[in-house]
Amino acid sequence: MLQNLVLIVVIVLAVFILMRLTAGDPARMSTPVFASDEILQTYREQFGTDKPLTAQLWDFVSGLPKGDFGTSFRYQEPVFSLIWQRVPETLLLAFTALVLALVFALIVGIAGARWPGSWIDRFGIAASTFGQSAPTFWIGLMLVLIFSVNLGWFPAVGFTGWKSLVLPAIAVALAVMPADLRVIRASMMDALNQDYIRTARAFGVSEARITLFYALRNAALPLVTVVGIDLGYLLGGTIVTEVVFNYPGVGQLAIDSVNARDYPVIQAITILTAMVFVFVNLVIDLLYMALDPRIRIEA
Amino acid sequence: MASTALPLTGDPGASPAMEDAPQELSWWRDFLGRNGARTFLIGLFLFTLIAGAALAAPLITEHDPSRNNITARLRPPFWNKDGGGSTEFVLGTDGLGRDMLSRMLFGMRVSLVLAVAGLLLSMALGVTIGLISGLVGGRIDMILMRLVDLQLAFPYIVLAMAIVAATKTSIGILIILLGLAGWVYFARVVRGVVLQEMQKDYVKAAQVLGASRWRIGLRYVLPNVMPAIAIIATLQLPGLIIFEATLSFLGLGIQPPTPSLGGMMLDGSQYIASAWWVITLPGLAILLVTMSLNIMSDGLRQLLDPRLQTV
Amino acid sequence: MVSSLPTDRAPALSVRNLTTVFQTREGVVRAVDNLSFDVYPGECVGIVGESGSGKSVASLSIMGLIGYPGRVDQGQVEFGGRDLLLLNDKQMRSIRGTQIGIIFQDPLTALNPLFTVGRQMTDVVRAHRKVSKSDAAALAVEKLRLVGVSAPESRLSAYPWELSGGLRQRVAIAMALLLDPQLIIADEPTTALDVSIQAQIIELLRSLKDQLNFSLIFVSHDLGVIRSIADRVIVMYAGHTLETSQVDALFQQPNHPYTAALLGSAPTLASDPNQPLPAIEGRLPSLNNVPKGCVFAPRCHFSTERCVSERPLLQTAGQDGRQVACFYPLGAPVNEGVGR
Amino acid sequence: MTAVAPVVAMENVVKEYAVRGQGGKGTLRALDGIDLQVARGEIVGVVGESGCGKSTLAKLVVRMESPSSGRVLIEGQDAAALSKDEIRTFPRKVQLVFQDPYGALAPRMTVGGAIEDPLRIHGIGDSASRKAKVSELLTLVGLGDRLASRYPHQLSGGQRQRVNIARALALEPEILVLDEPVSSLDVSVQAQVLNLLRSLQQQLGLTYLFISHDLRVVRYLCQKIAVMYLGNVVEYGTAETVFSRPRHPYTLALLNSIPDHQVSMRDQRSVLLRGEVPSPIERPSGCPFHTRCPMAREICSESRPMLREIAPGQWAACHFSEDVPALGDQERMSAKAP
Repeated sequence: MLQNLVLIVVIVLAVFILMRLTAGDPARMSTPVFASDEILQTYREQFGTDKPLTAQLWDFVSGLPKGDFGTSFRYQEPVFSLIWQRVPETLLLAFTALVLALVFALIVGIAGARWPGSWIDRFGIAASTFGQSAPTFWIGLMLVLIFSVNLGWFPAVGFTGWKSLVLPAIAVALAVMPADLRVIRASMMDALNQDYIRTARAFGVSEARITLFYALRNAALPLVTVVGIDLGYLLGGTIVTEVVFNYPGVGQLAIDSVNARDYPVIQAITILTAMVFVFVNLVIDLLYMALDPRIRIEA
Repeated sequence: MASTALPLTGDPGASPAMEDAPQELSWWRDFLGRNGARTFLIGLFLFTLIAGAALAAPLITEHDPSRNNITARLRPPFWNKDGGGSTEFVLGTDGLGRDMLSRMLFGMRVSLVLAVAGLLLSMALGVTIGLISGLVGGRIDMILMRLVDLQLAFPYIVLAMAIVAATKTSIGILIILLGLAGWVYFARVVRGVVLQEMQKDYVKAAQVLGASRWRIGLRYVLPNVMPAIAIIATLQLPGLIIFEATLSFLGLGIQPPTPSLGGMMLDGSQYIASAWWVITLPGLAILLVTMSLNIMSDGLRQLLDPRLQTV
Repeated sequence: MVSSLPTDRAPALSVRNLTTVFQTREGVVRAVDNLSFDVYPGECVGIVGESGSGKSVASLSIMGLIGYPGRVDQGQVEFGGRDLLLLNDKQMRSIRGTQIGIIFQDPLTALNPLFTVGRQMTDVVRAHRKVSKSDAAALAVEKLRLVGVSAPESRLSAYPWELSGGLRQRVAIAMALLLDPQLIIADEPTTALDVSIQAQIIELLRSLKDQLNFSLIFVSHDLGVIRSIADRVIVMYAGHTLETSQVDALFQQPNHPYTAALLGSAPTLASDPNQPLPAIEGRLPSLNNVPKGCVFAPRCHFSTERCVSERPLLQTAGQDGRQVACFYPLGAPVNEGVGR
Repeated sequence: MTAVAPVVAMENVVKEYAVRGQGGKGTLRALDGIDLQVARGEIVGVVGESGCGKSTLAKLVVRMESPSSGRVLIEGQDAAALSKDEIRTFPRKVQLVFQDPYGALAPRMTVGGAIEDPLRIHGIGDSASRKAKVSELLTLVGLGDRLASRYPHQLSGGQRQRVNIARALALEPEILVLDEPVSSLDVSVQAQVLNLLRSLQQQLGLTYLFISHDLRVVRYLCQKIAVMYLGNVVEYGTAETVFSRPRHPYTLALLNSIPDHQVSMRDQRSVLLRGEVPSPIERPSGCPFHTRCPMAREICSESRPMLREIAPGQWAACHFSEDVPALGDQERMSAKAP
């Protein structure tokens, strides 16, 4: 827990300093190229970037406990509500993609471990090699080309209902699925090779029960871990996919903010992401404990 | 001792063939007979083909990849004769009438050079950090691994975008970005293997023989880390190619007029309804090269994983 | 103990010409080659051999537990009037655990670490009988008590790794006994244990066998362990049966040079510390390259050209169903220095 | 215990490890005050069941671990108080052979490389003389020097253990600690390695500390025996006396537990030890063995018996050593067994 807190503090500082040191002057981005120094100065005062770095940092940090992430330079709105408006869409996309990827990976991975070399196993390996090899944005573009432009089944851009979710979710799922599938298949194979599986077999426990109950229970541990790792792919994939589909989520906002040097928004997004990461990892630790009694003892 | 279900574990060295036959002569046949050897060779062959074509781009195509030709805009590939395709522009032209094939070849060249440079950087960084972390342990290990977690904590692409947007894109910056993208995987895996190996008796034996920590690390442990490094490298390279393309697609990578695969697709996305090939073909090119690397990596993993070699 | 072959009864298990092969990179190897033996009711047959002798593969083959890349190539395993090798998966499953029980070498890996002892035992009961969970648990408690586990009720909620090695193996034995099988196969059941615990487990198996009258196949690499429990012994080497005999006859007067040499090379408390051990020179053959003639010929002191070129078959030698696969079987007792 | 100045001496050695386990932190006492002396040229066997501390003892002698208290003296020098130079040359005095011959060899190092490396570490000889030494060592352990270019996975178990022995001998140590060196080998191969160890000891005048769980092997190879139980030496003496007339009930029980292939089942009536070894984290009070001892009386749970000389050349840590029945005369003892 303490480690996680330290982690978040380090992220806050790193993001803050990195933004201030490397990024250009946000005032210049918001004003015409030929703006005078006075105009630039007013903008800087308005943004708060005229103050020394330490003061800016203090302003920023002191607002955090109140949930105040500052005000967007570009929209002149509280950053938190700006992000919050877009969270549901992004969550929806990420969650749908994760479920799609997991369901596919579970079915194909278990079948592949049970019957290695079978058609379903080979299909799974091919699909995951494809997902690993193709850039997510290109998969998005191809989906648009086929299903929107040529077939007209789904809308190409924006968010107008569940149909807008289908193509982006598939694109993100394809980015996440390969890692899941590999881990599930490998850990299932490993579990099926354990002595206690042979024991269960030797005592006449049915194959279905052995696979779905004995082995899967043991394979569930690495699976939980992989979901944690998925998070990175998931968020990365979501950002790119949102751009391709012009999907109104947090990823879009992040890219727009990068281009506009809208520090407070970028800061807030990275910090919130880190918090989500920490939270998910906490859940994973708890899940581990629930799944493996050996860990319960050690904790 | 007790035997296991597999009868072959008993005494692997005992066959007279092993004792007397000159092993060097048959190593190639032996190699081909191993799990994953064929897969690896197929991947290697494909990759060499593509990389060779990209590196020899000026010899293959006569078109200047950057020369606009307004009279020959959006020509389809040669097989679409009705749409105006011809063998002059084998794979058609883009929105500015530039030859797709030569742009793809030159773009691939840039991609590969960048990705390989990034890979070498991340390998050097990651292996060093992983080794230090695993060998030294303690506080230093904890700090380094926190650093790894930190990088994994948020999508790297946001950070990369911020840096690129702030510092003006240059080849150097891009290589550094790519290098920083991959080191965590090397560091993690190398550290893991080192820690695992350090538990083994041969390391303890070396300690008892008086070997220093660094001697043990470099002479005894490092050779066992090599397979893992090779596998990660073949896995990371396609990842870096895709990452570079993604940055270029977002307009943050290689800047025009230098051709890049990601940039081609960014340009092409405005013609998605009229000229499918402008976005499709560069993606396919990436797919081919990354797929060949992933196949290679698969084969390598089977080749180098001793557990898979029993059958 | 049974000292002569109980031929008046039908065998509980009859194995004929069992051959199990494994597919390897170098080709097909025969892990068990033409194994035949009978187990009579209430009898303990010991299978003894070193690594790669095929003793464990044989026991797994009987249970139909050989998986890819191995398979049973030929033979019959007659049990309860049926050939087990001809049964389909479902029929075989109904026999495992109910009519044949098995005990594995390492109870730590043989028991599922994520399930409690009770869960694993009741699972076995409920795989074969339509009983309630509490009835199944009651049966588990009964068998745990039978094998001398103290406070059996409370052990049901323990995980295998929470138990000591000896207790774990007792749980594994209780599991094998759950549904009162006629035959129990024990594959190196004491190898992972300390000597004092090993003695307890052997004593336990002996008394259970006398009490419940099941047949026992006991696989071990340890000659002393085999002598302390088996009625009859099969000596295996590189997949082949070299000798079978009543237990005392085998140890007092081994007929096969390998048996004799093995007995000689294993130190006992009575071995003379001032004499070098009569070791068997050379090493175990790889199954990829089993000698063409007698499998032991390359290491045998008595081998002749015939031994190298021709494989001796298992032939009856003496009384009590004693068999030996050797052209020049030994006659003198081991104590008079047959090893070399 | 020995008149000659010992090459290895342990003086009241205690080794504790902090452990985290069920119910929080605790202290695992692996060695509980060991006194042991090994004279030059002796083969001393240390036997006991798993968890008795015999492997920890081996680690202390080769300086892989240092004692929590007490002293380990190698040739009279405290192993924990060596100068930098002495630490560097220490491996040339004491070497270790591991149980698992495969795990003890680096998988990607040739046999020759593995044997040569200690010579390089200690800067012994030039490249040519080291190569000569390697082939000499390989011959010494009964392997041909063409094996030098092989990798461990190409060797059989017996060959691997011979390589390990050759490597341990490369630095020409006087003391060889052998930690279960034959217990992972097949019976027929085990005999070969035992014979090799014996002839090496005689040829080179080595001192062996031979750790094993197998009393039969120890009986065959060793001149002196230390029987360990729960971190204590409970009996010590010449192999002959200890095995023919044990003076500690644990030794007697161990001897009785060994299944002997020369004794018919009908004649094997072992006195079984009750229960299992207690946890070294929660050690019993008094005599560590009293929880399982068929002879235990009240005093055994109260006061801990010290190692005392029962007969010439034989020490035992038991209040009732004199009452321990002779081998084969166990009626008195088993009568008390439950």
